[in-house]
Amino acid sequence: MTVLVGGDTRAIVQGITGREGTFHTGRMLEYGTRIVAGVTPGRGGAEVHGIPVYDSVEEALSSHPDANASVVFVPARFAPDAVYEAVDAGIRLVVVITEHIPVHETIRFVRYARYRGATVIGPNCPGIIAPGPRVKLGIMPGHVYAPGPVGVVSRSGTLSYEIAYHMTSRGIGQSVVIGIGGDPVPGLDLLEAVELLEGDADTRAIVIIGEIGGDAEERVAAAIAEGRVKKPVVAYIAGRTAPPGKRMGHAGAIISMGTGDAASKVKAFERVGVPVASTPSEVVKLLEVVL
Amino acid sequence: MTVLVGGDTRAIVQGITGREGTFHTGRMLEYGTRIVAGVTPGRGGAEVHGIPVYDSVEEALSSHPDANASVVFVPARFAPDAVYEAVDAGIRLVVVITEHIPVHETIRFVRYARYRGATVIGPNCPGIIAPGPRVKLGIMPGHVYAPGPVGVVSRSGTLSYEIAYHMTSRGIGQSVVIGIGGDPVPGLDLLEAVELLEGDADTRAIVIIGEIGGDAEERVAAAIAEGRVKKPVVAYIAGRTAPPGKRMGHAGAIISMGTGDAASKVKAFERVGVPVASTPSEVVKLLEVVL
Amino acid sequence: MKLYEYEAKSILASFGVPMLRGRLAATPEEARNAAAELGSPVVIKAQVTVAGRGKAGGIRLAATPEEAYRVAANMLGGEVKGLKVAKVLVEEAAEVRREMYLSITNERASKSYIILASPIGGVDIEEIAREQPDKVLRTRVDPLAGLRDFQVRRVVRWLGFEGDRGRQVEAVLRGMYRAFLEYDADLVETNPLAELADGRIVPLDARMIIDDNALYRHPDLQKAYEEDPRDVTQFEAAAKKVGFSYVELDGDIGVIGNGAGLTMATMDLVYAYGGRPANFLDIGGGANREVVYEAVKLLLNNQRVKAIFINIFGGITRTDEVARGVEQALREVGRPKPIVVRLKGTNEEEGRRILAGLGIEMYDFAEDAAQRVVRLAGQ
Amino acid sequence: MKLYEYEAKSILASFGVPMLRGRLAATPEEARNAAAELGSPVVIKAQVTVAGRGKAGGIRLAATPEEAYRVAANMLGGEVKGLKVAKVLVEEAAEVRREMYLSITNERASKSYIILASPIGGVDIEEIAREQPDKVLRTRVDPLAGLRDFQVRRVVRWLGFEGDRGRQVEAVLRGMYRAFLEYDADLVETNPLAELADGRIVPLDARMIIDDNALYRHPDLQKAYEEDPRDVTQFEAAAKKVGFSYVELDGDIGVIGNGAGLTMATMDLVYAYGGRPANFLDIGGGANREVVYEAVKLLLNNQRVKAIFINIFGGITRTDEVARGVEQALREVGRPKPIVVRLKGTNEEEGRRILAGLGIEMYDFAEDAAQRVVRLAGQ
Repeated sequence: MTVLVGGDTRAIVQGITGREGTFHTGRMLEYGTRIVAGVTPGRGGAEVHGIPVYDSVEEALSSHPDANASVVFVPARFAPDAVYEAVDAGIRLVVVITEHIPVHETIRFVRYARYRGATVIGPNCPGIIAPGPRVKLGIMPGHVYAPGPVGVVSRSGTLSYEIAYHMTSRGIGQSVVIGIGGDPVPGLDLLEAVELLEGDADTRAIVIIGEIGGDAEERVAAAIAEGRVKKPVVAYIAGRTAPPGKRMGHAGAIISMGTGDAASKVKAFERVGVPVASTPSEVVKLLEVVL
Repeated sequence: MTVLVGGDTRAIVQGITGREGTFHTGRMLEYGTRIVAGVTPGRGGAEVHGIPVYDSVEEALSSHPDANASVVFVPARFAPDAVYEAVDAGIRLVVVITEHIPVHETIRFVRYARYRGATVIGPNCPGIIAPGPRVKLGIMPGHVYAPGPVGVVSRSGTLSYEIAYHMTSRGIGQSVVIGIGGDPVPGLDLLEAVELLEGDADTRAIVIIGEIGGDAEERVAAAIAEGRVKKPVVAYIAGRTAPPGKRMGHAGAIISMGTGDAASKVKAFERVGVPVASTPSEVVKLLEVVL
Repeated sequence: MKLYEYEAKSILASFGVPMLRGRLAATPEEARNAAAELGSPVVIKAQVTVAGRGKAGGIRLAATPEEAYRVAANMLGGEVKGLKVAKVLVEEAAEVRREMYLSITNERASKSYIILASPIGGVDIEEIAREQPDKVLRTRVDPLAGLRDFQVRRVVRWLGFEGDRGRQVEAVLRGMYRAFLEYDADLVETNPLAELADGRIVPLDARMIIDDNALYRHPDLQKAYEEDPRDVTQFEAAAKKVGFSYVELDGDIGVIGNGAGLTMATMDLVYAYGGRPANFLDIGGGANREVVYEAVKLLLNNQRVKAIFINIFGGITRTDEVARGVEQALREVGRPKPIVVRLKGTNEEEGRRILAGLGIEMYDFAEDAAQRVVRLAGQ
Repeated sequence: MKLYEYEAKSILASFGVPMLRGRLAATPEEARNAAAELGSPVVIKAQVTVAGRGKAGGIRLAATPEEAYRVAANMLGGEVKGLKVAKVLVEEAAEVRREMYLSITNERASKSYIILASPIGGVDIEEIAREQPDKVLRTRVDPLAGLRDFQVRRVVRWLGFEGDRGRQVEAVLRGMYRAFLEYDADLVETNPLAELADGRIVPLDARMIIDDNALYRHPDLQKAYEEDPRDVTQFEAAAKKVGFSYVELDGDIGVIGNGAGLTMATMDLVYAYGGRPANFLDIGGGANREVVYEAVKLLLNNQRVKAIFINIFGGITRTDEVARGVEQALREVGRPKPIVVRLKGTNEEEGRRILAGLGIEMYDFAEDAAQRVVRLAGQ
């Protein structure tokens, strides 16, 4: 177990028979992920890439009691229910890829999961990948990652692929890469993810890929100031040229009510000694300094 | 700390200005309980037995940050809110004396408390008393108790006073006496209370005072059968002559849908080697054997 | 509070549960008109809040409106399992393909709501659970998360449905759940829940029990209960108004205690020494003299009670208040039968002083008092 | 989706929030009639979904119906802060004793609902929070436990009320909370919430923002939004329909990316190399060729855009699909302006092959591509 995932990760895929679910189940299996079952109500008995499909998580777990994680590809209207179902069945890590889930729904199922001792990554996220044990719960392109000592946490999917690609090209591998997702309220938030990496023996340095909206980066900076994060941190913030009051693609990427602009986040990091890259590829140069 | 309460218990009283709240605050103080504040909305600034009264738990705690327990005397319609308020403010032990709270309300606030890491004793209960450190959070007559090695858990208030009185008269003191209350769904249930006593270094033997209704006694017996309770246990079950289908005073004391009669409970205990007293005073005789 | 079938069905229908067509009738004429309106044959069902009506003659088929008149005339004013029949429910007679069981209740062990479902219905759930336990699905609903779609799907699958009939079962379950929550129910049960030959899914019978402590939130039901306490006796209803719990038993020794457990223990003691308790009477926590006065008066005036045993251990209850209540009752009614008292706890000395002044027998130990009262009742 | 003041007030009123009397008017005549009906003086308020209307002339007092006519005639069809005024709200003019602030929103940090309350109102909450932070009460509501009485009491006390006025504030807060939940709101705000001289507590202004992802649950609002996208430009609304996120900026280099972060980073890169992005255009995760085709076409047809930079890193998105979308757009529109592409990720070889066949400039590194597009746009 690196952070949240590891060699003992056994995953189920909720919504496995949908287009995205089927496609990415194939990619996850290719990468090496141990997927033990799929779930789609009404499709029990089918198979996807040789993985048995069940009507419910409960049935999947009764045949595969070692399952301990779930990846959710269920459409937005039904995704919250899928999370409750997974948590209720005792799954401890639920990765929600689905976009466009109403924030109120997310707030409720994230709270429920927390109260039940489960972690939600996402929604609207690329997932989590650990190149060492070759576990990928999500939709990132596996070939851009390599094992190594740097933990990456990102609010953006593609930007994290991009930066991992630059890192790998320059010989800097990743312990784990967590895409927390672009929604205003992520299950696992930036600070919680950074704290996990801080406590992870396999992680020597941390890359934070932030963007406009909210104050998650400022809260990480505050935690660093308090000495709660001691490992070297390098950051990148997207959206320096974004105008206020406009949602920039992600539901959470909006400068509103006077908070969330990139300048404030850059300043917060720089004030606590965290170097902030001005382009994605510059992250690697800054990393080479701290490693 | 014996079980749930101890020398570091600092209590607030919610509903302190009501008739029962005021009366029992006096009795608790006399017994030795450290009550640091009272709460009654709209009565902030008053004093009861020299204890300052606040409008809210939040205000009480900001002046008395060491408060870690609450005793609730608030009328049934407002008692659930008082529990949420206490839990929300960070109180870890909430003793709800109030009777006649709708079961659905109890189910919800008990779940909320559990999710927030707090324990609820009650509702409709006499509370908890630890004669050693002289902490009484509740309404039991303090003079019938004495320090000693026996933990008592009871679904009935007066019956627990009666049995404690017999014990004390015969020189057998109590580590702690927990009245879990007579409602169908108690916050802390019989089994949970027994498990706390099992884990308590100051408790050498356990007395269970059960009654008709539900299957809490059967579940304790099952736990004993599984070896989860190793200390000597003595039981008494009230209601051997109660007819089915009738609520016997307590909302929870009803034989219904084929479960909850005394014979089943007595049999369950005897099957796992727990002696069951046929009269309250016989409990003491059985205790003298096992101690 | 137990609801009549027609009350439970009316509530469930208001939450979207499909129902058989039916009419309530309080007279044979109304039953005949209902049968004519609904189209014969019809089923006539006595409205009593007790299980097992069918076997006791409380459910009858009527082929014509005239037969409906005769059946209703027979039932109305009569008794089913000891309970008066004031109303009958006249329902269309449906051809049943399959009977199932569905209920929602509070589960003590899990401290949550629980849905019980079985593809077998029409008999008590205890019987199903005993004889075919693998046919009973138990689905716990987290009280904060609420009923979720996956749980609904689980129940529907368990009952063996999909497609249109699955959606009907879903409507039944969701309606039952909403009724359960909004009416603070201890139990909402449809048994049998039937699949009809025409494809409809409807409850043939429905039961609801409302939490007495929540009745204040449902003024209509509270009013209905006050006007008609159903299976509660007049004595029990009167006692509740005064503020104590009272249950009639078939013996001859009146028992008064404070606290449910102690009162039950007192009954058990009487029984253990060869006596038979006439009642359970718990004056409750913190009872004042007025309540005690009413309680003692009730037993003094009950002809069946030959002797009274008052067993008090004071916590909230102040024993001097108890003694004063006894004093007041004796002053008013006199002392037509022996009274034995055992008093312990708060203000014990004062309580004993008052009772001693009345010349009442007092004991330190409940066992002694019990033995004595059994002897007195036998004389 | 931002609601107009009159929409927000109508929703809040339906949840029991007391309101000033008011009428919506789309013509000067309607405004005059409204003023006559309400009794003068009245306040005429331009309905635009932007803050700071007052200072921009969007809120005017009218002493008589005739003046109401003139004020409305002036406002209607005009603009306030760049937004067209199609309707005005005519409200009774009230004597205000005190202005407060009250809102409910989603808090990212605590992952819960949060109530913000301040006895100071009428200015932006950011300003209050900055200048008098100790005047702002933050009350977090557990999303599973819901709003509890003690929290309501805390807010009412914080605003300085008790008794009858306290109960009015309670009605306002409970109504706002219900509207917040039932309408899936990101924000429900009453600012100022006023205590009037006559003792009423009413919102003078009200704002609601609905979660776009939940609009499908509110068909009326969805319809209203489709008919009138408010502060969203026509271009942005059209883009949304096709399935990508589009925000207009004031530069001349068209930017297309996949994923919000990468697209923003692409804009930032263009800016870092001296260019000015004309837009943010995120084709989203897993976009198919149709979406890419529409996106490229949009920028090809936008006269202001001098050059286009497409920056794709494929995860869900298959880069061959992107290339085919580009191909389709170019086939249809031609190539009126330079296009620079940087393609990485899933099915990269196939994507590159297609674009190479079109003779499009491709780069391995986004920095190089950005430098190149800035140069091309400057030519």
